[in-house]
Order: sequence, then structure tokens, then C-alpha cells
Amino acid sequence: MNELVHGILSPQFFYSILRVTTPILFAALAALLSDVAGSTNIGIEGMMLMSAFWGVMVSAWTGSAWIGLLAGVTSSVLLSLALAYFYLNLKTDLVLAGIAFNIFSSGATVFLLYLFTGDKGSSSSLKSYVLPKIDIPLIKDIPVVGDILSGHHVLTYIAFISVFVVQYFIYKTPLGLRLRAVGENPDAAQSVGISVKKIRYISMLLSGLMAGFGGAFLSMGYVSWFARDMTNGRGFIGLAAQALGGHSAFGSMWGSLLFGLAEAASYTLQAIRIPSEFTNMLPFIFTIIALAIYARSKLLQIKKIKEEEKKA
Amino acid sequence: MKAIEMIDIVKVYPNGIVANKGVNFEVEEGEIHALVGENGAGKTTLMKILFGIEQPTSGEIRIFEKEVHIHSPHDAIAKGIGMVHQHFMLVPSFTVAENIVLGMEPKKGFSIDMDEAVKIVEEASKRYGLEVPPTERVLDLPVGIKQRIEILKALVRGAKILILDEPTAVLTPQETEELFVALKNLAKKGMTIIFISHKLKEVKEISDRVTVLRDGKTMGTFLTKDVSEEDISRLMVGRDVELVIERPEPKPGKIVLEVKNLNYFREDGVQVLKNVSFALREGEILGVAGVEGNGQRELVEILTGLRFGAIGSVRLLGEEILGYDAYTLRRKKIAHIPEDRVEKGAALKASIAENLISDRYYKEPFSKRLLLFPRKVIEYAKKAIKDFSIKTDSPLTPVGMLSGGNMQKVVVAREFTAGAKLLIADQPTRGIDVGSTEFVRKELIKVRDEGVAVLLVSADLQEILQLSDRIIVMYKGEIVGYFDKNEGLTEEELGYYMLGVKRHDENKIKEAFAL
Amino acid sequence: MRNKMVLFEVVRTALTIAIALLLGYLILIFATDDPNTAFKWFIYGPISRLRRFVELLNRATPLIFTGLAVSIVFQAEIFNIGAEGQLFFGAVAATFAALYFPQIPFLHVIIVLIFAMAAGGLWAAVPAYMKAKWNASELVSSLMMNYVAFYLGLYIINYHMRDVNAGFLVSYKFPRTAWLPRLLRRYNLYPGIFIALGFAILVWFFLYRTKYGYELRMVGKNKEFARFSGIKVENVIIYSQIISGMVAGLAGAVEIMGLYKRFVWQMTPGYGFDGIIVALLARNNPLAVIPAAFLVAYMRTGALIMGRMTGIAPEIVMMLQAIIILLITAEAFLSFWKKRIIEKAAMEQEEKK
Amino acid sequence: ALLINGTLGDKSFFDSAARGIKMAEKDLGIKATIIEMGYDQSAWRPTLEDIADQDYDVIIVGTWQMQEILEDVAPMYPEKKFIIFDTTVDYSKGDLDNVYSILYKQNEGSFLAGALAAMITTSGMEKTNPQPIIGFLGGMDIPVINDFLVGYIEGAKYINPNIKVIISYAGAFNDPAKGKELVLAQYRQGADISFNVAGETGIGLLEAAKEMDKWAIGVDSDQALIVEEKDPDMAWHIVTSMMKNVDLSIYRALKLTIEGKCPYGKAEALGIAEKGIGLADNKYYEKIVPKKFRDKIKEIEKLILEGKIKVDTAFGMPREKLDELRNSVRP
Ligand SMILES: Nc1ncnc2c1ncn2[C@@H]1O[C@H](COP(=O)(O)OP(=O)(O)OP(=O)(O)O)[C@@H](O)[C@H]1O
Ligand SMILES: Nc1ncnc2c1ncn2[C@@H]1O[C@H](COP(=O)(O)OP(=O)(O)OP(=O)(O)O)[C@@H](O)[C@H]1O
Ligand SMILES: [Mg+2]
Ligand SMILES: [Mg+2]
Repeated sequence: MNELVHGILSPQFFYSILRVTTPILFAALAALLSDVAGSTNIGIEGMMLMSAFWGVMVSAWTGSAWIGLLAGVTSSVLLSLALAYFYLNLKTDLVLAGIAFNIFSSGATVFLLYLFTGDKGSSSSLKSYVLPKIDIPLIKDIPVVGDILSGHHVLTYIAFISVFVVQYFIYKTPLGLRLRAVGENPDAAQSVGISVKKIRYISMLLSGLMAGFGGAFLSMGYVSWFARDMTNGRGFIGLAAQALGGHSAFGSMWGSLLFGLAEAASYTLQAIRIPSEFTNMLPFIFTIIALAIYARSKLLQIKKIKEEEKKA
Repeated sequence: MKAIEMIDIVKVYPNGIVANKGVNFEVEEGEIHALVGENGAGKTTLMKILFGIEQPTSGEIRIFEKEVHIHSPHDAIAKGIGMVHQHFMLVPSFTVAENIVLGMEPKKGFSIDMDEAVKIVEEASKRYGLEVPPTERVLDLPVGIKQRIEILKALVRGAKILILDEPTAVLTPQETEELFVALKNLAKKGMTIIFISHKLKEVKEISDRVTVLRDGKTMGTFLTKDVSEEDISRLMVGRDVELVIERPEPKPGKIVLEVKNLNYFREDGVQVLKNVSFALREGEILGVAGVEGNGQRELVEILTGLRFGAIGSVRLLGEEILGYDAYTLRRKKIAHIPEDRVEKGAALKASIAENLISDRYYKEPFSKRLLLFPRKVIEYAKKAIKDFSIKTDSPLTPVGMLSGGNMQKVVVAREFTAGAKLLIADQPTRGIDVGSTEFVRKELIKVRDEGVAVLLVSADLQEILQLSDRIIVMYKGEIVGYFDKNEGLTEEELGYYMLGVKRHDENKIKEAFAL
Repeated sequence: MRNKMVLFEVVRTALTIAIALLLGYLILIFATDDPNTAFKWFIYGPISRLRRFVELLNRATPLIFTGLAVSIVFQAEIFNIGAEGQLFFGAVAATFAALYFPQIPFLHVIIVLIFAMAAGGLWAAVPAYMKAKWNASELVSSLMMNYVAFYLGLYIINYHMRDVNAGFLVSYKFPRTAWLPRLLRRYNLYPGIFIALGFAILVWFFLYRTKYGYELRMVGKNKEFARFSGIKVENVIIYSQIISGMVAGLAGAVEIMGLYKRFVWQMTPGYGFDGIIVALLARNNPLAVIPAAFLVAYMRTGALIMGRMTGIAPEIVMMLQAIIILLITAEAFLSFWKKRIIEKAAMEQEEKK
Repeated sequence: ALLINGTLGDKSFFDSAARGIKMAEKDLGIKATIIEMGYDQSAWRPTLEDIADQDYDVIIVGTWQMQEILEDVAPMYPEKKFIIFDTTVDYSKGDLDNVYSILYKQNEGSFLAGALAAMITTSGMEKTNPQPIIGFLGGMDIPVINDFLVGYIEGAKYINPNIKVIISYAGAFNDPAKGKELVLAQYRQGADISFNVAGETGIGLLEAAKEMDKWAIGVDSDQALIVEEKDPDMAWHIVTSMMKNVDLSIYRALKLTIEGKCPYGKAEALGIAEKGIGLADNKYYEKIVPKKFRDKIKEIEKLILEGKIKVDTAFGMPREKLDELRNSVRP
């Protein structure tokens, strides 16, 4: 029991929350960027997978983690553009296309992995590179806080910085305004001469960019190789985290952190022999409850305002 | 100089409907040119082609005597064309300024310069005499303002040609007047204006020339002063249309609807109904006049079970029904023609037949126990399509493919045949052509004479005056006027009450209803 | 005109499939030395022997069920993607009923199926209730319920129904009364496919020939309109998902009763997501679900047979599948041609008038 | 033909089987096909039938999941020979004279791993702490995995009755990221060595060991040798691997078949004695593990061989008994 308390209250535990949250947060931001323009990107999972794969491959070939990252993100963006092409030009159902792209990515990465390394499970026989961890000057010397906030993977910082950038982008910039307009009323956007198609392409591209970072983090930070289907549903979890947070990047962040917390807790909880099925279930139960509370409180809030007014 | 020439325009929609069958259309620079025609004649389609939303199947377009190809609204805007659509095209959660500068946002660094945007709007507002509140969200604004936003949207993009697709359908006479003043001003400054309307009186008042479309073809272009309203409607419909409707004396019976001290607060806390009380008898039409946004919508939604949380009393044939939902009220024989046919009145993706039975699908002959009988439904729909002259080739056509006016007819057809005791008609003839308006109004009188109690809400004062047996006027959520016999009452007089300049004593109104 | 359109759609679909196959062939050239043989098995494999055809039927069975389940909720415009969890939990419930209920021939099968339907329905009821009462996103809740179904289901099997003599996490074997029997001695054909076809007709009938189906479709087409017309939208939101969950639950039960006779899944079988593909291919029409499910099953079976006969890895097949699905559903693919046909026909009609 | 009811690339079990086949192809001059059936269970039975229909002489399948199917199918093809590894068919069902079953006593090997871990954790070696806590990472809470666990716990308790074992199941065999997090949590809670029984997920364990600078024990193949080329530093964190020599056993079975000496119609259990199972004895083991521990392991090996130590198996073990065992080492 002592160990458990020790496990939960240790700075490393909070540190690990941030790390576990990172890929989910990228996925959530990817979901957000497509969702504000009115398209649900089910293909995030596949994009992450592609990026994770190419990141490892190219970093192994070139010996540079950064070029690997670039390649990974590029592959994800290309995939997102292909998805956009099917959706916007060939008028494929977006959900269906997303699922098809996920299937495609899962198959293609394993196939290519085999082609390049002769191995179908993982790239662990390949010497690939990881992106560095970063100590934040000043903060790293503060006792507990430093242990939690400093020394993270560079992409973890990028993820949290992205939250602010994305929020600013969506709500303060012209392109963000156009994105939201297309999402809320495409006819209105069209009526002022905005090309709805172009905007949706852009939003898909940005979504692919975020998914690309998320995938690269998995294979070039979290661990140091590619393994088949290594995203393991994180793209979908990201979609859920975004849905929890609505059209706000901060909302997406809180949603992702909720998942991160529940997941990190579930790892630690296994130690006290709660059946693993239950601890594994934890993040999902958490989400359902959080969703219920959130949705309910929103309803109650509206009711309350009205009642107060009535009394007055 | 000719601003627009559209030559031999043919448009085939993807479903095979030929909406324009070789239309020729010419507009001179600086004129106000009216485009009229029955519902489904192809007016909107023609304008969408001009604005680049639809591509013509064949035909040629010249703008300022240069041949052009317009592939998108972006092209159209670049060529100086602006369009105000039949159904509003605004982003509800955006502010007025955001809506107007969308796509041409002023920038400060990476951000939108909101101050500059507001300034742009204020300046344009002043210049064209179209006042709007730049920082308010569009969501909460009345339609009159939305209309102005749409026009401003086109103007700040430097439009030299302005298309207005039924801009007055939702406006009060005063608002229409203001709009006309603004339009005339614009025309004087050299703006070319295309004006689509079913209100021939307005066409006569504002336009220099008029082009009539019928069934996708041009019937001719005339100097407005050379043709009378009757002439125009004859050209449109192909027969004479009675513009004045005969109305036999009402024979009011017992009280059907009794509303007492109704109060309602909206979600945002604003009180939109204040002590509303009135009564309505069978066999009579009670007109509710008022500028849109003065509580009529909320009143109607409360009465029809679409909005909850009001306090007071509403009785239907003596039974308290406040707080009941639409499911219950429909079964207590309340029918409802809603203000908004696209959002509420119809399922655009469903067929005409399916739309026509949405309130009676569970009854014979359409259904028995669990089962539904589609053949019966289609038979019924065919009859309704004929009775209400809905222009379509099949009862299985999705309603979304009908023209605006024909959509309205589908809604009207359903609600008139609901066998209701109380019919609440909110803007029943909005966007319907003269021929069909005549039909709907006659139908209203007919159901009244059959003993139905009709609550008629309309922004069209002519309609109110023509049809109502009694009239109440709403202003800021209150009933401020009551008129028993409307003979002699003028639109202008009514307008004073609608704008809150005059009001009757509250007790007098209550007395009139014997409440 | 309508006939022409139908003909066109048939031609277009055939052409798309041909193009997709051509693309697939290109991938094969890349992946193997003998693409011709591989391709032959892919195309011809599922009908090359009765045994393989039976395999095709068995593979189509769960896809029909989940395709139907997804069609129902999609028709109501509810984005519930919980079929996966519902079928998993349905299978767990079926296992419970199979192991613990009295072994009366025939009746036992019915009880097990009903139990699975109830469990699937129950599972779907959670997102349904949350949506109807609190307007909580069903996408999120149903997705989460999938994971919960998986882990909770495994827990129940692991701690209460695990066959201790088995070398894997599986339940005890079902008693014979809870089997869907083998119909042919040499071939593993079981009645699942017939139940599935029956349900396709049932669901079609429900959607298009009952008033509840009508309500459901109207809610899907325009919720506000449905409410306005006096339809109890909340009820529809709830019952459409529950019915969908019941059909999905059935998918799980039928599969394990027919193929394995015990609970064997260590991971979710993925039929729920396949169901989304099938439903979308079928444009949510229950009758069209049948050919759509067969198409997907045919691709899978063909691919597996190709793998068996030539040793080609299943991953290639996944890529192939994705491409075929993408192209078939690409509505605008070859649409210029469609436009021309329509325009010509329409103009001819005009001239006749 | 070798039928894999999964896909290749797991770095342990199936890959090892495939390696055995390749070895046989090279040395024995046979021709073989490897067919991956994927994880879709509904495909397994038809595939086996389909393959049996064709003219392969020997068909090899593995794992308990194929057992029932094989029991059904084998009697229909009496002229074919079948080999099943990592489980045994139930010969009492009759008509199974054409099936040869290979079993592995992974519990025995794990006993050694557990004993070694228990010695190391309190040894005061570098990277250790004085607490008697060791870790175990399983792919899923299923009998095959628990067979490792049972041996591991018993081995550890044999050395130190007060030993504590932190047991984690990832719930998946293909989520290295999750494996890593789980083991990081174990290390945080005081474990300093952990046993990896989780397929690809287990790769995460090795990474965690490197990152937190703790010890790891590999599984199935000699994992130190696999990673050393790519990441020597990681290899230095793997004290040894509990090897399950599927490759050798399949090779042996094929060789015996050609020689006509393979005992079809019977099951053989390969343990330490038959070299079916054992700890990897490589340079890392020699350099990292002190001699006295290695000697102790040798001694235990002998005791097991002589039957003086009997290791329990998770197969057929009731849930309660397993829980009791797991709870007895709960930290
Ligand atoms: N004057 C305009 N009126 C209406 N829409 C415009 C106008 N100018 C640009 N747009 C719309 O904005 C979109 C972007 O086009 P463009 O890049 O030319 O604009 P911009 O103002 O230069 O934007 P940015 O500076 O962000 O690139 C186009 O789709 C177009 O529809
Ligand atoms: N998107 C569409 N798809 C198919 N058919 C359409 C579409 N839009 C309009 N139509 C058809 O084209 C014809 C012309 O419609 P249009 O909207 O141009 O009429 P309109 O003259 O504007 O009528 P109204 O006065 O009622 O607005 C109608 O028969 C209508 O059903
Ligand atoms: Mg129109
Ligand atoms: Mg220790």
C-alpha cells in the first residue's frame, strides 16, 4: 500500500501523466482542427501510424532524428491530403474514407516494414533515432515542480505549446475565422467568395500535421522503434478527448489530460492486484462519467439561469 | 451600357430537372430590374448561375459587355457581383462585423484587426444608410437587421451589381420602406440592382423594368410603368389572378384558445413575453401583427409545444395545456405552419410524401397497429400535390429539391388537411407566388368557415388586414393594440402600434376578449 | 429516365470495381513474382470450391448483422459506433446463458439468442440514454463503451466462466443444446447466414413498413421537424440505438454458437467497424446491406485464399481492400459521365414537350 | 506447411517457429510454406482444412487455440501428418495417430528466472535497492502467460519467501508504449528487475529498464543478442532471457520425421532436460550476474531435473488458487 501511495504521489507519476497525454493531445488537436471546419477526421489513427513508421525509417536511413520527424510528419500530411481528395473531390463518405485509410495504413506500414527490414512486427532491429529531451533552465532546479515539468521530450513541449497556438489560430486569425465559418455554415462562407473546398483542404492538412507529430512522438520518443499498429486506438481516444472539450483547444487539452491521468493511474494501480481488466477499463469509465457530468451540468446551467431570472 | 446579359441559359440539375430552358435576361447599368415568376420558375437558379454557385449546362454570360465564365462566388465577387440569398447565409455564432469581413479580414500581425473590422462596418453602414450593430452576435438579431447585414456583405466587397432574392419576404412595411430608400440611393449612385419578389406592389414601386419567367423560359421584359400588377401576374401564371379576396362575414363560435397572463423568459434571461392575454373563437381568424422579434415566435412555439418554461395559463377548449409537448398538442388537434420551413416545417432530405404525413403517419389509412402502408401514403401525396399545385414530377422527390415556394406549399398542404381545431399559421404565404398566395389565403378563409380557429401571425400587413377578423399587435413581448373590425384600419396606423409609438390601454384589451 | 440511371449505376459500380481491381493487381505485381496466380485466387478463390463458398457465407454472416445494426442508428442520424462493444458483450451474455440455462433442445438456442440481444441492447442503452437526456456525444460514449465491453467481458469470462483446463482464456464449451448445428457433414455450414438474411428483411420491414421505422427515419432526416410534427424524438433516439444494439448483440452470439461453441475472443473481432463500412456501402439500406456484406466478405475470403495458395501476406490484402472501398464509394468518380447522360436525357424530354 | 495463427514479427514465438522451418529447409532439403492466418479466428479452421486438402505432407500448427480445430480436422486426413507445438491434442479422443504434440515447460524456465530475480533484487548489485521487490509484465491475463508467472513466483519464493512481485498485464501484445509505462510504474514502486512475457508490448519493458537504469529479463529468444547490435546499452540491462526454443523443437521434429523416428500419436514435453527451455547463457549473463548466483541457478536446474523441485503449472489451475498465489506476493 505504501508503495502505491508512493507511486501515485511521486513527481514521476505526474511526469508520466504529461508523457502519456502527449500523443493523445496531438490526436485531439488533429481532431479539433478538422472538426472546426466541419469534417470528422476518423483517419487520425492511420495518419499517426504512417508518421510513426516513416519517422523511424527515415531517421534510421539518414541518421538524423529531425529528418525522420520531417519525413513522418510529411507522410501524415500527404495521407491527410489524399483523404481530403477522396472526401472533397471524389465525394467519398468521410467516415468511410477515414476507416479505409486506417485499414490502408495498418496494412501498408507492416508491408513496407517487411520490405525494408524483413521483419513484420517491429523495427527493433533497426538503429533509429529519437528526438531529444529538454531540460528547461530555471524550472528544472525547482524541487518537485522541476521533476514534473522539466526533462520532457521535445514533442511533449510542442504538444502543449500547440494548444495555445491552435487556440490563437482558430479564434484570432483570418484563416481561423474562415475555418470556423466553413464549419458552421459552409453556404455562408461560400457566399462571400471563400472556397469551402480549399478551406477544408487546409483544415485536413493541419489535422494531418498534428497527427503526424503524435505518431512521430510514439516511435521517436515514447519508444524508439516502430511496431505494427502501435497507435493502438490513440487516434480514436484523441477524437473522444476533443469531443469532450468542444471547439476549444484548451478543452481538448483538458480532455486529453483526463485520459492521461486515468491511464497513468491505471498503470500504477495494477500493483495492488486489482484485476488488470478493471484498471485497463479505468480511462474509459472515467470518460463516460466525465461526459455525463459535463453534459448534464450544461443542461442544468441553462435551467438555472432561467429559474433565477424568473424569480427576479 | 448593359451590365448583364445572360443568353440562352440552360440549367439541368443533377436529378434531371431542367430549371432554366434557354433564358435570356438583360439588365442595364444603374437600373433596378425586377425578376418575377411563379414558384419554381427558375429565378433563384438563374441568379445562382450568375453568382457562380451553379454552373450553367449551356449558355453565355456577359458582364459589362465582356464575356465571362463564373466558376465560383469568388469569381462573381471579383467581377463586382453581390448576392443576397433567399435563405440567409450568415454564420450565426459570429458577430455582425465578423460576418461582414469574413474572407477579407483586416489584419494586424497574424491576428484579425477587430477594431478595423468594426470600423469598416460602421463606415459602410453610414455610407449606405443601413444601420447594424457591429459587435453583436447574429444569432440574436431580428431578420430585418440580418437582411441589412447581407446587403452590407455584398457592398463592402465592392459590388456593382446587387442581386436580391426575395429580400422583402420577411420585412415589415417600415423596414421594406427603409430598404427601398437605400436601394434607390444605391441605384442613383450607379449600382445595378436585380430584385426578385412575389409582391407585385413592391415590384411596381421600386423597379424600372421587369422580366417575367415562366417555367424556365423568359416571357418578356417590360418597362414597369407600362404594365399593371394584373398584367404581370397574368404573364406569370397564364391566367387572371384575383388580387382581392372575398371574405364572408365570420360566424364565431365558442372559445377555442384562451391565453391568460403568459410570461416567458428566454435562455439568456430576457423577458420576451409579458402578461400576454387573448382569446380565439372557432370560425374566426385572429391576426397577430408586429415587427419580427417582438415575441411572436416564442408565443407560437409555446402554444405548439416546442418551447417550455412559460408561466401563466393556456387553455384549449377549456383544458389547461401549458407545458404540453408537440406530441400531445398535435393529438389535441393543433396544427402549425411554422415560420421556418427549412428548419422545422419540412425534412428536406425526405420525400414530399413522407413530409405530408409526418403528423398523421400513425393513423388510418396510413398505418394500422405497427404497420405502415406506403402505397396509401403515395396515393395521398399525389392528391395533395394536385390539390395544392406543388410543382414536381413525383411524390418521391425530396423536398429539398423543390423551389422555395413549393416547399412552403408542402407544409401548408399538410397543416391545412390536419383536421385541426386550432390552426396556428406563422407567415403562411412567405415566399409563395401570387397565384399560390391567392390559393393559400382562400384556403385559410375556407378552414375558418369550416369552424377552425385560426391564429395568423404575419409580417405582411396586407395579409393581416385582408384576412383577419380581429387583430392584436405585439410590441416588445406585450400586446399593445387590439382592433376588432379592421375595416378602415390602414397599414400605416397599424405600423404605429407595431413600432411602439401608440398603444391601447391594457384593460381595454382584456375587456375586448372578455377575460 | 429512372431505368437509365439504374443501368448507369450498375455500369459505374462494375467499372469502379474493375478499376479498383486493376490497382490491386498493380500492388500485387509489386509484392509477388507471380501476380497472375495470386490474382486468380483472389478473384476466383471464394467460388472455387464448396468449402470455400461456405467460408464466404460464414464470413458474411456477422457483417450482415453489424451492417444492419449500424444502418439502423445511421438512419436515425445517430453516430453510435458501439456495435463492436455490443456484439462483444452480446457474446459474453450468450456464453452465460449457454452455460447456465437449462438444456432444453431448441428453446435453449432461443434463450441464448434473446440473452445476447438483451445484452447488446443494454449496452447500447447507455449512450442512448446519455444522448437523449443530456445530449452527450454518442460518438464518445459509444466508443468508450466498446473498450469497457471488452475489458469487462474479458473479466467476466476470466473470473467466472473460464475453462480451467484450456490453455487459453476461453469459456467452457457450450452444451450441445446451445449450438447452432452444422448443416452439412463435410462442410462447416451453420444456420447463421439464414438468420442474418432473415434479419435483413426484418430490419428493412421495420424501417420502411412500420410506423416506428418511419419515426426513426424522420428523426434522422430532421430532428427539429420530427419534434415539430409530434414525434417523441427522445424516445426514438433511445429505441433506435437499443434495437441496433440488439441486432449487434446477435452478431456476437450467432458467431460463437456457430463457429466455436464457446467464447474464444481475446480481442474484439472488429466486426463492429466492418459494420460501419458495410452500412455506408449500402447507404444504410437494410436490403443493400446483404450485397455490401457479401462484397466485403468476398474480398476478405478471396484475400485469405490468395494468402493460403501463394503465401502472400495479409497486409497486402488490407491495402487492396481499402482501395476498393474508397473507389466504390467515391460518388464523384466517373460522375462527369453521369452528368452528360442526365443532361442529354433531360433535354430530349424537353424537346418532346 | 507451417500455419501461423497470427502474424510473424512477434520477435519470439511465431518468429522462432518460422526460424525452425527455415533451418529445416536449409539443412534437411525439404520444401515448406509459411502461411500467416492473421488474428481473425474465423479464418483458422477453414485455412487448416484448405491446406489439408492440398498435397502437403506435414502440417505444423501451434498454440492451444489451434488444438480443438486440429482435433476435429486431423482425423479427416489420416494420410497427412500434423505437428502441434506449445500444447497437446487430447489423444483420448481417438483417431489422432497422425498428430505429434510438443509441449514446453515454460514454468520450469520461469522458475529459474524468478529465482535469479529474487537473488538480484536484494544483492546490493548496482541498479538495485534493498527492498525485495521484483516485477512481471504479462501481455494478457491468460493461462499461457500465467504459466510463466506461476513458475516465476514459485522460483522467487524458493529463494526468498518474503519476496514481493508487482504484476502488470498490458491487455495487449502489441502496445510497447503501454508496456513501457507499466514497467516504469513498477520501477517507481520499488522493483528493480522485471520479467518480460508480453510479445511486442515487452519491447517497452526493455526500453524502460534502459531509461530508469534497472534490470530486465527477456523471454522466448535471447533478447540481449537481438538488441545488442542496435542498442548495446540496452543489451547491458538484460541480465538473461528465458528461452523457449520453439525453433529447435520444430527442427528436431522434422528431422525425426524424415528419419521416420518421430513419435506421432504422442505428446512430448520439452523442459530443461530436452533443451526446450532454459536461461540464456551469454556474455551479459556472465558479466552481470555474480558467479555465486549462477552456481545457485545451476543447482536449482539440477534439482528440477531430478524432480526434487516440482513447479506448478497454470494450466488447469483454478482461478482461486492462482489468485491466492498472486496475492501471497502482493507488495
Ligand atoms: N475581396 C474579396 N472578397 C471576398 N472574398 C475574398 C476576397 N479576397 C479574397 N477572398 C476570399 O479569401 C480566400 C483567400 O484568398 P486570397 O488568398 O486571395 O485572400 P487574402 O485576403 O489574400 O488572404 P491571405 O492574405 O490570408 O492569403 C479566397 O477563397 C477568397 O474566396
Ligand atoms: N438543388 C436542386 N436540385 C434539383 N432541383 C432543383 C434544385 N434547386 C432547384 N431545383 C428545381 O429547379 C426548379 C427551379 O427552382 P428555383 O429555386 O430556381 O425556383 P424559383 O423561381 O426561385 O422559385 P421560388 O419563387 O419558389 O423561390 C424547381 O423546379 C426546383 O424544384
Ligand atoms: Mg427562389
Ligand atoms: Mg530490490
